[in-house]
Amino acid sequence: MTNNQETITKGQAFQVKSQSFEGPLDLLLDLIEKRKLFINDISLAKVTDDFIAHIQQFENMPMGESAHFILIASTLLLIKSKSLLPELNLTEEEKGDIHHLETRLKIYQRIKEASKGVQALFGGNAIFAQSHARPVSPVFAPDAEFTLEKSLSLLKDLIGRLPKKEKLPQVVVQKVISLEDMIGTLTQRIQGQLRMSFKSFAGEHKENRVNFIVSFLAMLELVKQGIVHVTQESAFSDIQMETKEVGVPRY
Amino acid sequence: MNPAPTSNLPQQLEAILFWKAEPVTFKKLAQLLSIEKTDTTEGVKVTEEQIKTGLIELEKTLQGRGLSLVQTDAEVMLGTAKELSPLIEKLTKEELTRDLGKAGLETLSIILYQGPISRADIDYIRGVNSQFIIRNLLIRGLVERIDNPKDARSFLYKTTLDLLAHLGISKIEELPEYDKVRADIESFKNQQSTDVVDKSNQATDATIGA
Amino acid sequence: MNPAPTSNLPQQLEAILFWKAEPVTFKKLAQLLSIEKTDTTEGVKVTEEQIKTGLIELEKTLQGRGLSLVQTDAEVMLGTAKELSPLIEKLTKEELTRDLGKAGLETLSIILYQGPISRADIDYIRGVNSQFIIRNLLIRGLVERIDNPKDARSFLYKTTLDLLAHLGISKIEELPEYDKVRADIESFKNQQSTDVVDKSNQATDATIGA
Repeated sequence: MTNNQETITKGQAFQVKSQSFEGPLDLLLDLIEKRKLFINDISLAKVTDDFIAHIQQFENMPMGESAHFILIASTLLLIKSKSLLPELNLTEEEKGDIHHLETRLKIYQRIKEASKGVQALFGGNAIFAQSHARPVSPVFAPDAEFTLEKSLSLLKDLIGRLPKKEKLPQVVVQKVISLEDMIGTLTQRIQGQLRMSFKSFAGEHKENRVNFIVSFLAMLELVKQGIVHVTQESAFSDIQMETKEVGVPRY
Repeated sequence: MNPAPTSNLPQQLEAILFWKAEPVTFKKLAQLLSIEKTDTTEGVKVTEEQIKTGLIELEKTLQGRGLSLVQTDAEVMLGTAKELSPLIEKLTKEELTRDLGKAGLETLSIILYQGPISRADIDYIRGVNSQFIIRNLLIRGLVERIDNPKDARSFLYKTTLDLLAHLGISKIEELPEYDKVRADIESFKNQQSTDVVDKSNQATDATIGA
Repeated sequence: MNPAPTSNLPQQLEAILFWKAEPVTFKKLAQLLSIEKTDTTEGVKVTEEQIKTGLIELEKTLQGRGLSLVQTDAEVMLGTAKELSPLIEKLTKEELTRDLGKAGLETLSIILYQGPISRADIDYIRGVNSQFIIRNLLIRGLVERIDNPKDARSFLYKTTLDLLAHLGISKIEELPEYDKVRADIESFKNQQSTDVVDKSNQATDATIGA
């Protein structure tokens, strides 16, 4: 069973390259739906490899966006690690991240489904407000509040609020940087677990399982390299942020 | 001199909405239809509840006619009947915008089914920065920004009457599966807080070669 | 696809007259409701006589409602019912005396410094849709609408001479920090246009109710 799925995924992952995704959740959902899976930790563990394979190709992606992908990748790595080594202890925060991801994906999936209905209605049989052709007979009626000083100060406020180029929010940058450490310690934790549980692996599947975990560790290493790439780039990359709401993303 | 406002409230509402030709809040309508007490006349106080009742009646008289109402929980607008959409579109000479783009459609759907909602929450659901797409929707008048009652530093985004009109629906509840979608999402959120995190038993399924 | 025009002619007339909100000739109505013959469909020819009959029917359905028809021997328009004119007077007065509000003052300031300017550009600078606000500024004689030399379908807005006189200036250039404000806004527009930002929203005039 597993072998079949692997083959199918590889074929699909190849096709997926040409598509564009709105973000990491869009990509993740696509991977899960292509395999006709429900959203849970099992299916997330299954698509982790595909997801990582995708972000490896994102060399040219703007820093802001690839950071979002890498943050999701880190949670997937936790899920995958846990699925390979059930003995692995996750912290409360890590468990929380996993659950958040599942919830977000479920909400996102439901919204995407609903959006098909929205698209079907949009502009189809619109209700029209009155056109603005209606002639007006203007009566000069100024507002005492409107003075030259007021006008200038309003415009200055407005100019101050215009969207500007700003650095990627500190929160995200820090998250990505700490991710590098996280993957480092995760590698150590898995290696540690592996040595401990090596003896307990059942004879028949022993080789198989060890090989698999070793290749997974190699993958962690690749992600780590990607993170280094991203954090280096962040020093000179800018992205746009809405001024009033900087620094509130929740992950 | 004025007739008692409650007797012909639907007519008065129709006239105001026609004349204003833009969304009018229930509050404003109540205010416009109330009459201040003077030395010679008794005042009349019209409540928002009476406005809502009047609008229900007006909606009935508009059945099968060329006009229809579009409303949210706070404001209302008069528009053409959606059955006559092709006819009016022919007059406008403008192509109706039908394409929103993937990001626009996603963001609009989130605001329709989950609004009023903060940008942080929209970003959380989409997993990406939605700043530009929200600005785009604001400029197009499809969504509007209101203050966040829980946090003075941020805003909430909600559906405009123009958006409902563009979708050809009179109320947001007419969206496909409106209640169902909201209930489902609510249950996903609750599940998260009540669920026991330890699922390691199931996770073994996904072991080797998964 | 269109229903036979005679079956629901009164509704169609009501929708057209509502949307136009100005006098329309019978001839024009007949023309708007006729459907040209194509290779695949039969055409439909509506006569002025049929329009007149349709209007008589429409008038009946408008009995006791907030709207009524105003007709001459050649044209017709939809207006508010005559018995509600005290209410409409109150509305007019209210519209002319109420505060412009922050959105109104902001929009007026942009038109003052940047005019003549299109609605799309106003929306773009403000980051929100301004259609209803501009209408109020027009009614109050604070701004006026001129044809857009670059696009026949849209208009440009500029401040009225009355407003300039009221502010005590004779030339726009006398506005405080005129050059600085214009340069700042200009640099924002240039910066945005060189970005990868999706500016499809510039086409706002083509959206709803514009």
